[in-house]
Amino acid sequence: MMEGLAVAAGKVAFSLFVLLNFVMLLTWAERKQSALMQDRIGANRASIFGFTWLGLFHPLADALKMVSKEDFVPAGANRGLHAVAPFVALFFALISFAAIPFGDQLWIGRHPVNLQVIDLNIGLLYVFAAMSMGVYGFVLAGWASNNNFSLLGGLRAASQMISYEITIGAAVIGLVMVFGTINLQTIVHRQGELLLGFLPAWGVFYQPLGFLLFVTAAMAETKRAPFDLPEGESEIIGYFLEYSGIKFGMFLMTDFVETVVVAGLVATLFFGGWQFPYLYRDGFHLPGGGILVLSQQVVCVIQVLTFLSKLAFFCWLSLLVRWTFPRFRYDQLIRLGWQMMLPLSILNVVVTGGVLLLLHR
Amino acid sequence: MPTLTIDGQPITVSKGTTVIQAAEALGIYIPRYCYHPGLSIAGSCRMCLVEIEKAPRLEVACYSQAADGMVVHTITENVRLARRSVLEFLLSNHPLDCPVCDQSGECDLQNYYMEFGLYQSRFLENKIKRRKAYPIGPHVMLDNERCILCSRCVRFCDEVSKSHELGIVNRGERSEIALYEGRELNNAYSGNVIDICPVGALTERDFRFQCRVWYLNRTASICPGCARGCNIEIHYNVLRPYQSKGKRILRIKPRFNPAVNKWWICDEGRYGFRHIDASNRLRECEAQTADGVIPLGMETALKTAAAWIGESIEQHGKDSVGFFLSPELSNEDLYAILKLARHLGISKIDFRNPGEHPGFEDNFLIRGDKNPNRRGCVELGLYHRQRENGGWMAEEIKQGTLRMLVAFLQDLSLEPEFKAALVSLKRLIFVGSNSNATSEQAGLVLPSATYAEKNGSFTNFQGRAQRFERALVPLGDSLPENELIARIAAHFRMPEQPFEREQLLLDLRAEFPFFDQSTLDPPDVELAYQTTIAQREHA
Amino acid sequence: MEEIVKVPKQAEKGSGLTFWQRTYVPEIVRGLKLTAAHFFGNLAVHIFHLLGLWTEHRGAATVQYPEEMRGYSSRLRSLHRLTKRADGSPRCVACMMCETICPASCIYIVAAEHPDPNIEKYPESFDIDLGKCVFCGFCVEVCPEDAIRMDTHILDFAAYSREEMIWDIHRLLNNEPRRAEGIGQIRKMK
Amino acid sequence: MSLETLSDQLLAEISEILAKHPQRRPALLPILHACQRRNGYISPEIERAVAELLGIPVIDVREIITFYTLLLPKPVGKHHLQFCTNLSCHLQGAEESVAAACRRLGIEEGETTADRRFTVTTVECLGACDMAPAMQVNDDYYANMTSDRVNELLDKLS
Repeated sequence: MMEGLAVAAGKVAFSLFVLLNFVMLLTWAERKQSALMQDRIGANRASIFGFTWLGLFHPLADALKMVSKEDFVPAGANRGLHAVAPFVALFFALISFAAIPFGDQLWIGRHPVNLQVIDLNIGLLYVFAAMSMGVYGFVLAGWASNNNFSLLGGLRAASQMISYEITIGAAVIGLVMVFGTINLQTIVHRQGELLLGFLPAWGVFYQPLGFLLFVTAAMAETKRAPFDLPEGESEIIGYFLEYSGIKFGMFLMTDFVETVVVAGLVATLFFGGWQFPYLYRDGFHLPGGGILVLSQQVVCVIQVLTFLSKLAFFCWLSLLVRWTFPRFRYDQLIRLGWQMMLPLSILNVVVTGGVLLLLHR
Repeated sequence: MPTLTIDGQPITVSKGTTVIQAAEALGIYIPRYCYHPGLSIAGSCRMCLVEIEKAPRLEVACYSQAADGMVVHTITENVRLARRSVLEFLLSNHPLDCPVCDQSGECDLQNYYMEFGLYQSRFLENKIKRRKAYPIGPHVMLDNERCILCSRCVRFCDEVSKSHELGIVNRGERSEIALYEGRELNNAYSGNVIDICPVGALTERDFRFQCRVWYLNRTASICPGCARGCNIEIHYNVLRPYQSKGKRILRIKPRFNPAVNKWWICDEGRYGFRHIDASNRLRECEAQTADGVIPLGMETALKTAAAWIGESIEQHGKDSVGFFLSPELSNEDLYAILKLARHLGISKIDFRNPGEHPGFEDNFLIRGDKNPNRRGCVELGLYHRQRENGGWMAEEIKQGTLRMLVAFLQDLSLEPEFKAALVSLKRLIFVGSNSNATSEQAGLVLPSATYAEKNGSFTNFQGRAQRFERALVPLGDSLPENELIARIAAHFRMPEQPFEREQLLLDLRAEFPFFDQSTLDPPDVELAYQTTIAQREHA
Repeated sequence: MEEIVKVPKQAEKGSGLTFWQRTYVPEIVRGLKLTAAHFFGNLAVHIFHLLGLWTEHRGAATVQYPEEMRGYSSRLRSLHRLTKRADGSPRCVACMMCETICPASCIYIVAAEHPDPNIEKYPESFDIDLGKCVFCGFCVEVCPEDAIRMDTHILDFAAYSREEMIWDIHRLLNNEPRRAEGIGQIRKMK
Repeated sequence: MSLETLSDQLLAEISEILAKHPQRRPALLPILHACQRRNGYISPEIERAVAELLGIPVIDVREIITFYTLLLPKPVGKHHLQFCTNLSCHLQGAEESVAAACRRLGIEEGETTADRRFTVTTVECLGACDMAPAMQVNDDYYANMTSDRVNELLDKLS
């Protein structure tokens, strides 16, 4: 019992450590990456004893600043909900990461440890459910601020969530039909096989259209450019208009956490999660026939690093998209959701079903 | 009666009128330096050249007499060319130090050069250096380099002040304005040469570098210095207080009035504005208590004053209160006091009589009576010659029948009999602008506004009631006397309306027909000579 | 000869787009390719810089102010200075032209008598409230003595209070011009 | 500053002049000439006495004296050397003769020698352009003055 608890605590700690560090690094990466893309240098001023370390102290400085800034609540605001809203948003963003596996089983002595915080057989549903709960935080924030602009921002957030949640679900149905499960760990296991003898059996090869739809919709879900209509901090201003200090920081964190979660989800569903091509539990089995035997622990470490690398790559991609494309207009956003992506995702389900029917016959 | 045509407009003038005067009558302004309507004609500057048909060359308008059938063109190409050349000569030795010259802004060299000048100088030779910026009298500074030798100042000293201090010495390009050694320009009207100097050669020592003239605001007023009531313009600067070290009024200029002072004013009047921004100005109400002098709010002070008067009348009768007025008060102030006195039934009103000790007097402008409104007091029936100098009041104070006195402006302790009597006076209220020995003795002091800070009128010795306008906001808490009286009167249930300025004037004229006949015109009918030029230039 | 110029009247929706462009996907990829190319290119340059290589090539357009500064145009209107005579006294004769022309009313001059009658007038105090100044340069244009200039190239004169933004005659007289070599050239400040 | 400054002969001469003039002011110039003849120059005392005598402001007398260069407000030497430096004389080298005279006498232009014998001044046109450069010593004209001739003249005079 105690062992089980310790193991669970360890997994939670590891997963939170990874998640929060990614968030912190993302705030840095967002600045530095956008700078590089735009021929700039980016934040490089924060220093400790004269060391700037490529601006890596900026997240620290930001945290300090946000904690020490005045926590302002506007007059007439609902103080309770105003305070609760950022916690709601951040909490659900954080827990949605729990169902994503970051490795295969690790054997400690004779005990197998599943490298996943919670091994649910409805893992995918859990992630979707947790992520869509987050929108309550945004709507609450908008409403509790007693500011019409905040409220409009909150409403935009709600309608955007509704529009894209359906596409996310529908885009993944095809994948679920292919793999026949919604247990994320099982989905990753299934992707460890080979297609045609050399191609990793990753979801993206089964469901290219589903992948595109999912990535697009998931980005909309993270509310980042070009889908940042609920926030639009510089012009159209959003639900967190009346927030300052660390509460504002929590909303900001929520964005980045969701970015990481979505990156993890994309990696898990379409790019084999922690699977390294040709790496099996006992080592590498190259398609030509070569075998490299590795100990189970080493394999595990490679798997975790693989997962983290994929995570990092999709985060990077998310930033790249965010700094490349301009924001949608609101009617464009809604039209894209309902008139393009939803029909396409349903088409994807129908076609997948037809193909599967043909293959099984 | 010759009839001539100037710039196409016909005009008939009396014989002996010059062309420049005829043009002036038509509203046509001809530039000039040496010509001044108040002085003899010199014809030395050649600036007023005009074209007269059938004349072989351009003529000076100031010296040419109007003749029948004369056709004059004041502005033709030839005239422009001539004026440009005249200006070029006048400026050949001018230092062009406008940046440091106090005249700039009201300088005719600048004004005419802007209109007719040759903008690109052709002058390559060295300019003649002369003595710059030295005082030639208590009020006047001379700069020989800037002088254009129009000789206005020389003629002024010869013809108006008749003191003959100035002359033009040497010859040709070395000529310059000078005094005889050991003399100085210290006649009683010396300041006028500053006004009539068309350039920056003669400038005011007192005004020197205090303020640029274009920062000054101007308000028409009446000089309170003597019974002449010279028309003046107050030049003040309130927007840039740092420049004049807190002084608001920077200079007084005479205002043209042919019936009173013409273009001139005496130096005493010109510099008689110091008390307005002096350090002994009373800024707030004060009360004498056992703990010494304490400041009071205006409302409290007026309430106290009314209560004192009321108590005294109630306890000791109407004859226990007296008003001691000053001939420096305006007609409106006096009339307001009169109204209050009538309402309260107070009959003991008197003045100090400086007529007994007449000051310096001459047969030009300066009057021996140094009070601006004695005639007004007489016409209002307040001034009784048989009661000499208010001495009877001192007597009554000593006897104890007069228990309370409201004194306006005057320092009572200057009179020996009052000085002794004041000690036995029970209550003394002093209303005035500056502190003096009486204000220090008074139980209650109400600060009043000076003539520059209120509207009103003075009646001069000729019997002309002349209006003056408010230039400045009263200093501190001070208020015009008629307003103080109106607010005291309100405590005696007198309505405010009869004390309002226009109503006060209407009542005054209705009650005293004298003021109906005299000239209570608004003061800005005619402006000072210098101002006229400036305004025409900018029109 | 009439030249025929095609004037686009109005952007029409979806006009002239091919099918693939209308699906967005290839265009999105093209956009990502462009930004990614910049990203990797600059990343490589910065890595070279860290290794001390290829330093003459700047990896970014950014000027690292205040360690680096660009040379400004000589016509730039920057912080004022009062010029001096040979003996170190101000050239200003307190003629008040600048105070008069100043549209922001930020110049305050008090004139006084100079012992030398050839100078006559000098500024006893000359304050410029830089918090009010709009840097129009009229004061420089209007000065008859070339006593005030705005050529110091000093732009960093911020202060923590309004009082400190008012520069008096001593500060204005001792403003040493700070000049860079060429317009737009970046140089390191030490 | 009184009439006592004027000698009796001078006063007699002045009253003679005044007799010829119905108005007093026009008599000023002849009176000043008379004073200068008697006194060699017009001192401030004489200036004031004349003003008082005629009843006109003293500054008016000063104006006249400074206007006419022939009226001398300062004493001059026994021989008043007046060099014309106007156009014709200047072109013929008048400056050289002035310089020669000054060098010889050891004074500057406009000064008088210590022994009060010579004064050198430059004047405007003497109306003797035909004999330029010309000069005048007291009331006598001298023509074609070169530096040598100036020296000769000074030898003769001293």
